[in-house]
Amino acid sequence: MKRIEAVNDFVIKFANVNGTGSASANNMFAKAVFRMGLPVSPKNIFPSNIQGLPTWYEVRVSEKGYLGRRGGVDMMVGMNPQSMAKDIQEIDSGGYFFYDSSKPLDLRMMRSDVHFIGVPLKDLCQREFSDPRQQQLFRNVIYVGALAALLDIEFEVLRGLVSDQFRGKEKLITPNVRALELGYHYASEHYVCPLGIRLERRDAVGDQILIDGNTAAGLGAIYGGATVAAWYPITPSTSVVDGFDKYCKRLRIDPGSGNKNYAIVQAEDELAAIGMVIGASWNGARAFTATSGPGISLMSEFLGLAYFAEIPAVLIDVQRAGPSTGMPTRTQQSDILACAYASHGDTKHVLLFPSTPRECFEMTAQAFDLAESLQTPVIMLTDLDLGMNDTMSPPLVWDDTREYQRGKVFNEEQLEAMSERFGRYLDIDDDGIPYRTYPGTHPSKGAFFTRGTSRDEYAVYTEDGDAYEKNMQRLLKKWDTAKQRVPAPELIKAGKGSKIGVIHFGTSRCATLEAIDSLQAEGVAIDTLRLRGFPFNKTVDAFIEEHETVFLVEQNRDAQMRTLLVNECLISPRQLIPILNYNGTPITAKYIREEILQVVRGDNVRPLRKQRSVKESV
Amino acid sequence: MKRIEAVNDFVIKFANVNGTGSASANNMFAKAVFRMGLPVSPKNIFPSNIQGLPTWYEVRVSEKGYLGRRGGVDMMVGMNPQSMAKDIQEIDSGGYFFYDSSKPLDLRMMRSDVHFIGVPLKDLCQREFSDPRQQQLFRNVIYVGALAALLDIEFEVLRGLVSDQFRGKEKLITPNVRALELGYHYASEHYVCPLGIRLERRDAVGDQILIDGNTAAGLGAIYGGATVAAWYPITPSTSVVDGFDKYCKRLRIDPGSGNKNYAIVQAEDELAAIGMVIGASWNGARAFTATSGPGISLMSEFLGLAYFAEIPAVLIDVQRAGPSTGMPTRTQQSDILACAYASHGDTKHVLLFPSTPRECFEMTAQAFDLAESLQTPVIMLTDLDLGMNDTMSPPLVWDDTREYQRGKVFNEEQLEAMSERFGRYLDIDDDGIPYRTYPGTHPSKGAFFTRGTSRDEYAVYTEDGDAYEKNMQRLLKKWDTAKQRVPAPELIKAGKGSKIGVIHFGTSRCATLEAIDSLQAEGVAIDTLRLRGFPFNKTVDAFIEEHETVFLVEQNRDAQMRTLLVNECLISPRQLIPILNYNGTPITAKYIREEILQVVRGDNVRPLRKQRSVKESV
Amino acid sequence: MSYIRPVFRHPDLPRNALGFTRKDYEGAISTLCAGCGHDSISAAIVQACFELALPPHKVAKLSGIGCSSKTPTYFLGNSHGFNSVHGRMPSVATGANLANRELIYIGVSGDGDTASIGMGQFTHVVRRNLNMMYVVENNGCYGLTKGQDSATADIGSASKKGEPNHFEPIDLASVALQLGATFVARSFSGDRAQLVPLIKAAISHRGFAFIDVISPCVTFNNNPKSTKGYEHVREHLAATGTVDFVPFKEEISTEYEQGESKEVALHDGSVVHLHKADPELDITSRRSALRLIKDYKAKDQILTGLLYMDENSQDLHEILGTSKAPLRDLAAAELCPGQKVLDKLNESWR
Amino acid sequence: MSYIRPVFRHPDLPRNALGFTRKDYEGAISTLCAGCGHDSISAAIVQACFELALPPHKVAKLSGIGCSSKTPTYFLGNSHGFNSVHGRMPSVATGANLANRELIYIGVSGDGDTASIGMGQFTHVVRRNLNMMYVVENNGCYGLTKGQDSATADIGSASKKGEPNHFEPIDLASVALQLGATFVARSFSGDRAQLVPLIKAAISHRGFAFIDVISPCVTFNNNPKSTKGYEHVREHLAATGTVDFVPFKEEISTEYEQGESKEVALHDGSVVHLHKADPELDITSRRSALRLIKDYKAKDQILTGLLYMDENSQDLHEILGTSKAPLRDLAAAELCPGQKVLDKLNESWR
Ligand SMILES: Cc1ncc(C[n+]2csc(CCOP(=O)(O)OP(=O)(O)O)c2C)c(N)n1
Ligand SMILES: Cc1ncc(C[n+]2csc(CCOP(=O)(O)OP(=O)(O)O)c2C)c(N)n1
Ligand code: SF4
Ligand code: SF4
Ligand SMILES: [Mg+2]
Ligand SMILES: [Mg+2]
Repeated sequence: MKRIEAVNDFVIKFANVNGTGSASANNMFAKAVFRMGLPVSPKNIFPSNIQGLPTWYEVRVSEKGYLGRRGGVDMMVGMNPQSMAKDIQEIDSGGYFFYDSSKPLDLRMMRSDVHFIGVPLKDLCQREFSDPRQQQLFRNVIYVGALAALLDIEFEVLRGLVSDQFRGKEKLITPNVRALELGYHYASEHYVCPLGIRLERRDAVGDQILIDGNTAAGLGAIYGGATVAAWYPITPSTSVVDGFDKYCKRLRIDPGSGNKNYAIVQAEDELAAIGMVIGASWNGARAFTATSGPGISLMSEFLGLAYFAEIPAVLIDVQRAGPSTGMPTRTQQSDILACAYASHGDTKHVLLFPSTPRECFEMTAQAFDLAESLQTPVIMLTDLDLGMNDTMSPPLVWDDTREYQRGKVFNEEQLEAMSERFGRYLDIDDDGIPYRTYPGTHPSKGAFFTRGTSRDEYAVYTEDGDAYEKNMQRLLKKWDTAKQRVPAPELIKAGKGSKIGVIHFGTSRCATLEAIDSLQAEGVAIDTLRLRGFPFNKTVDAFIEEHETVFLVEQNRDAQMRTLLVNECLISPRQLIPILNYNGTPITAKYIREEILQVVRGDNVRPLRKQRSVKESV
Repeated sequence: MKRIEAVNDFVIKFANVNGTGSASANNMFAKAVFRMGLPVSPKNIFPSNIQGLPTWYEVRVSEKGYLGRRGGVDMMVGMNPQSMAKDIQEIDSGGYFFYDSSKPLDLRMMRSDVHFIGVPLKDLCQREFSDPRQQQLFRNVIYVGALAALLDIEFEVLRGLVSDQFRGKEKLITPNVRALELGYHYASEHYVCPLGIRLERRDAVGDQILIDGNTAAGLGAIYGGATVAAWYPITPSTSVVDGFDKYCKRLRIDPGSGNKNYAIVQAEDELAAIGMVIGASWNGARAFTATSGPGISLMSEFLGLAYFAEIPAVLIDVQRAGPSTGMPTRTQQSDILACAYASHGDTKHVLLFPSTPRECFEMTAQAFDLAESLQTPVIMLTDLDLGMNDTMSPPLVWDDTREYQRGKVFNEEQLEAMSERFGRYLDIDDDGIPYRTYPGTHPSKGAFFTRGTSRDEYAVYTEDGDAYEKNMQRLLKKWDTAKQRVPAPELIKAGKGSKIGVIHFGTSRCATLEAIDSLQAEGVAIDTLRLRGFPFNKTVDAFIEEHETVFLVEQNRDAQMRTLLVNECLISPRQLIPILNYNGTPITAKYIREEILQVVRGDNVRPLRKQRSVKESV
Repeated sequence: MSYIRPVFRHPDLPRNALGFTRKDYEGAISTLCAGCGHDSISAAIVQACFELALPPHKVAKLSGIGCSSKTPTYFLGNSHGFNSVHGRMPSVATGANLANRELIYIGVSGDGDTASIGMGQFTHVVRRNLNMMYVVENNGCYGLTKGQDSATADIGSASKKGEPNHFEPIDLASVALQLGATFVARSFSGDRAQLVPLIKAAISHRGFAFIDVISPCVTFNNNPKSTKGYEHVREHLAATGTVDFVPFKEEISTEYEQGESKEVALHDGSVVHLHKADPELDITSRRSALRLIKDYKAKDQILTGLLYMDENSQDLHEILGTSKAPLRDLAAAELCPGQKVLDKLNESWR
Repeated sequence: MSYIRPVFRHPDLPRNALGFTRKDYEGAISTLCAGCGHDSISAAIVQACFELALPPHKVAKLSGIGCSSKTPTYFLGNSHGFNSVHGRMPSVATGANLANRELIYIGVSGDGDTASIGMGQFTHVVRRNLNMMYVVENNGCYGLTKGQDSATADIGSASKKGEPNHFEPIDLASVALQLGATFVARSFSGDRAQLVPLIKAAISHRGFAFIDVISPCVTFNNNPKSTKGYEHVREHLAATGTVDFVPFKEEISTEYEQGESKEVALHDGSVVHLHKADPELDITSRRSALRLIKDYKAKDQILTGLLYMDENSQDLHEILGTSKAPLRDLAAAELCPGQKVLDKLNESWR
């Protein structure tokens, strides 16, 4: 029978039951691959539940370094009876199914084109461990050991991982290593190892790291100088503040006094969280919050206040799937419109779109510079895929000579020296950005009243229409200034003066670049532009004008980014062909590739079919 | 010295102090003009304050029936010392200034090109009335009497108004009439009456009525069958529920039991208000809320739930000016984006745009039919100008044969007869609209669980990506269905196959049509299309395609309606030239006319200047 | 209301006055953690509704978001349910009740859903004396988001992350009493004998009936200082930074007599001290309830049972004076005044 | 903190310890209705700050939305102010305070701003014991939106529209006590003699200091049943359906001694019964305060004065253990760990 043969290029999926302790074992597996110098991208597919429901862990190994979701499964580790039938169906023909053979398999689930590999995990556990809890827990460790034999994972790498993990808790090392060995030996004794799919050490990861985007963002807030974090728990954003908290405890506690050089408040809800951020920022601290879709909706009134009263605020939106509560444990890029135009009245907000953990780190730090220098809210739009999955990324770097850009703030000396009257909303530098003062700066100068109502340039309340209009126009000028400040898009030219362009952003990056590579190989040259910030700067207009056919890859139903492009760059929606994925799982290179080919193959570069589907999708 | 001469075509503006009882007197003035068969459009320009600040009442008389703001002032009634200097400056050369001559005027405020008309209101009052409160109150009535003489208002009309107003409170009639006479006689004795500007009875209003849009909307809710109103007070929407309340007391109380066939709850905030509306609609009642900008922001989470869980909800947004608290007592059309795409995730909402009180009435009633037949929120976007100002309108009509469209709801018999399993989200009719059941309908069939999380067609919770995607596509199909159901735009063809088109909506109607008339007179033929609902139906695409130059009149900064047009109709933003007014006062015909001429005169139909300003403005 | 009997009959199962079996009041299978207190409460609700012989379809279930708020799916499968948004169930329930005063409204919420994001709406639904039963499944933490402290967490109690909480807990029963709630009770999820009758009383009460049910979260209420249990495992998880291991647990249940005190040990070894019905308690006096709650708290005990009840209060409909017939059932004729009336009104605007 | 003296000196005016005159604590001219109780409170705040000799710029004023929330513009013109959004001032104040623990925070709100839309945030700012003075200017109605009942309106009281209110009023002082507020007082806007010292005490208190100040709305608290006043005018307005007439009124003020009771007649003829400081009251006991408030309410009286105070509570910063220096003043060096640390961390992710 056919069997899949592949070295350093396959997908293995773990099917577990939520709450059985599989996560740590699965992480160990992915990390082991990584330590063998191989690019790896593990993705958690978990339920909105705490215990007892199916959960999956999909690991792609790709020596070439393709980290997007590939689709398909070469090997399934089936630890969940509930989902086993479906799991087995999912395996590619010629693939492998690993299971606990302590109980015989239901024959009806058998497939003739799949290789079944049984290891009596439960039995092995019971023989080895007494505590029933340990028995459950170590089953997971044992299958990792078995996989080591089956896939040629260097055992030393696993041993190293265990001792790293349990440094300081040495008594835990022995049983874990023991469990690994149990699996390893059983597999090597009962099966011809390795299987057709296997690993070989390479030097393909260089100095890269394996980290989730939320932790990177939390750390970015520390490096960015944030001192106040106010938040309300919500999946998948919770680990941003957890990360901030974890590293603040290490890096931000005054050794002498034990006092904290930061404050974290779990607010009563999202309205309060953003309110605290605005209050703290108004008072001169760098403050942020992290949330997801529902929180964005709840924060919109306050976001309008911050826009209009010109108060810095940093918000991290880790997007999840769907309107309302939707699919809280799935991924999407569907808060773009809600964030860009949050709140009633004429408002628009600065957005950042990270694609890697390193960008989560950098952009979070940068968000504070932008928010303070532009005196407006800055929203970083990441998503569950990037935020919660360990992702291979260039190491985090910080330029120690870098200084925080605190923006235009008059200090006591400047106010003292000032002869004219201080005008909070005067556009002195003709860039639309006025000067602020912090409360308590000067005994008799620089005080002003912040309000969400209209006011003149001296922050005095007014209902004068001209004053209102003038102020709103200045805000547009500030918007233009912002275009020069937000991170520029990343342009990759195919070289041969291609007529086809693809615009993408955020977590569509890996899949898009992989698709482009494969098309390139077939002689279809495509330029790509990765959006990293909103408002867009000129490069974007230019890119669209320069290409006959421009695709736009998005992970939402309504082509929300297209709305922004069309609106801001005054280009026709027909110039952009959306490639939309919104089922809650990360977009694949395969899908993008096919969507592009459908259009490019037919000489009609904008076929009606597409057009219509686009129309519907908007 | 030049003096403005005009019959039945002038603007008179009353400058008062907030809280001095001028409103009732000013209303009486406007109503008198109306009862003389003359089209009149009074506009309140009031502060966000209760007492002591300047407030204006601008009345345009136009025999031709132009009801939009004209701009300019022919006569100023200056009752406010604070604002007098500015008020006098505002008068057109050759115009008139009416004031209380009990105290001499500050000579520095004098203008040689303005006619000053003093009447010693205070003195007259003191002589006539003892109670100081009456003295203050009747000053206003006296100046109305004086104006009657100066402008040729038929005194009988005023007398009639007084006795109508105080029917049942006869003892109030005498002093009011007395006050009118005082002013009338003083003016006729001391001035050559009438002045250059004056009134002459005509038959130019037909069967029309003078009513504010909010009252009409409140009444529309009664006729539309609303039984539950949940709201939170906010200017300028408060009078919608006040109107509903007022007429429910008259029309909805069971004569026998005295019980109310309606319920009004003043909620603790807007989140609660929309929550109550959703709960009531879910349970089979017709429910609505009314709010303004800040409320929309606060309601956005719930709006997403209603969209996704497919629960009817009717929301009336009486728009005010600005982001955040902005200018709460000024008008704007700037909640369009906030409403159309309210909430995170892929969401879009049905919108209605009334232009007259009659449409406020009709569309409010229609909103319930739409919300229930489409099972989604419907937001009627009116504004302060239409909502709070008495506006001339065709009378309210109701077709007594009309039946409420309650949408697809299975009743007990249907469920009893049903053999197959009930599927709340099954698209049986292929129009994207499924069937609902009300709680408590059938003992064993038709119960389902409503949730904001993703679910299958039987309303069972699922995290299956395909089920999610399928459902989201059905919602798009429903969106297409909605296009056929919302009110069609109003098309007015200039006839001569014009190449120029103007798109407008809501309160821009009067000023736009007036501008078109005047251009027509100069041989510039222009077709107009008035948007009345969102999503747009085909007519809109067609109109844009058919015209070389298309203007879009909006009362916001960011050309928000253009965003919707561009998005929905897949046309280029460059095909639409926005004419934007956003200073908080209603747009004028003069401004629209000039904006159009600037473009049309120059052969370049889309001059760069405009283009750029458009760009900035987006 | 039509009392049609259920289609299928299980001759063996006991039936209530309406001929329904207990099964007719059950819901879908729970997806909560094994041993979660919330499941015990669902079972108690099923039992109470069965004993009260309610027509299942005449009950509407409403909730917010959270593990607790998921439970309405797990009871009364023949009733309509509404799992709304986080903290906003009170407003949805208010609207639902306004639309049809004849149904029975069961609201289920959590301590996070009610005492944090929902505090404003909770306050006002109490104030409106909405005719419903409002159950808070109180575990002192945010279960569904993995165990953060809630506003009802006791000072010093530590979530799984091991950080002690420093803020005054909000005692929802006292707050409800303070705000004028007309029925206030407290119980423990494992005390079926006490819970079922309380739920029956709450459902029967006309007006707002509040029950604060202590309902341990077996997964996240793990006090690290706890001697009992499984430090080993916990350390393992701490080290790996993953909190995805939930050892299977039995539901905690307890039984004790009126006037007795009882220590109940939770899975993590921490202990709650419950006391049932103090003789001093005058359930017709708010002040006596408020006083005794504090007295017991001072003794580090929790007073359970029915704490206060006012049978003669006016519910929202009575306060508003709405029609006796459900508003949603009014015919167009009763709602729409028609053109004639409109003609008169038009006159008034001329 | 720099205590630079004001630039201009008015040799004649009295000065405080810092050399400031009363003028230095005043704000812009009020735009509230003549006679509005809120203006009296602003004046009392000015007086208190003057007497406390606070450096004006070391005070931050925060408010929500409403007539009451407008008042921070009318006092302390040399202080920064923040008129935020409706009902959300507590969160903004919390953030501001976290950023700089050294400033003095004065929060002004209304009964609508606090007891309706703001109830959730109010509850939690109390719970966090944020170091600030929180004044509710309580007029039982929504002034700025023209007089709807608020959640503190007494049962039976009627707004200008003449409809009696049927809901239990929320007693914010009792709720604050119930939630663990560490300083709770009540007063009357017209009672300068009582208000000024209370404000001084509240500002000096470390922790959350709450003052519920009864502050009549001269425009919309017009009980139609009132004999006093101006039915004639009201009928006139009722008939014309316009509510734009506000007869000029004098501010109401009153003075009475400790232990005395006092009737204060409002503009519309309705009467509030105040009672100052009951000898029984033990201001170190929450329960005595809660009890006495209810005792007086039973007598239809309102107990005024300082009701409860706990001097030894921990404010939010102490609970969190934040640095003594204001967080906003920390230098980059103290905040940014730099590349070296990052190198180590990167290692941990390989
Ligand atoms: C607006 C919003 N914010 C946050 C969340 C995330 N969230 C879901 S449940 C929950 C807390 C649940 O706690 P509780 O009400 O006590 O229920 P429990 O799980 O403890 O039973 C939170 C914060 C959400 N769903 N919606
Ligand atoms: C989100 C929002 N909803 C409603 C309003 C309208 N509004 C302004 S002030 C106010 C109530 C003010 O009442 P209160 O706080 O008691 O202040 P008062 O005017 O009585 O002093 C309301 C409802 C608003 N500004 N924002
Ligand atoms: S996490 Fe806690 S509350 Fe949630 S289901 Fe599990 S045990 Fe129950
Ligand atoms: S309306 Fe009432 S609260 Fe507002 S300023 Fe006037 S008197 Fe004061
Ligand atoms: Mg909980
Ligand atoms: Mg008030």
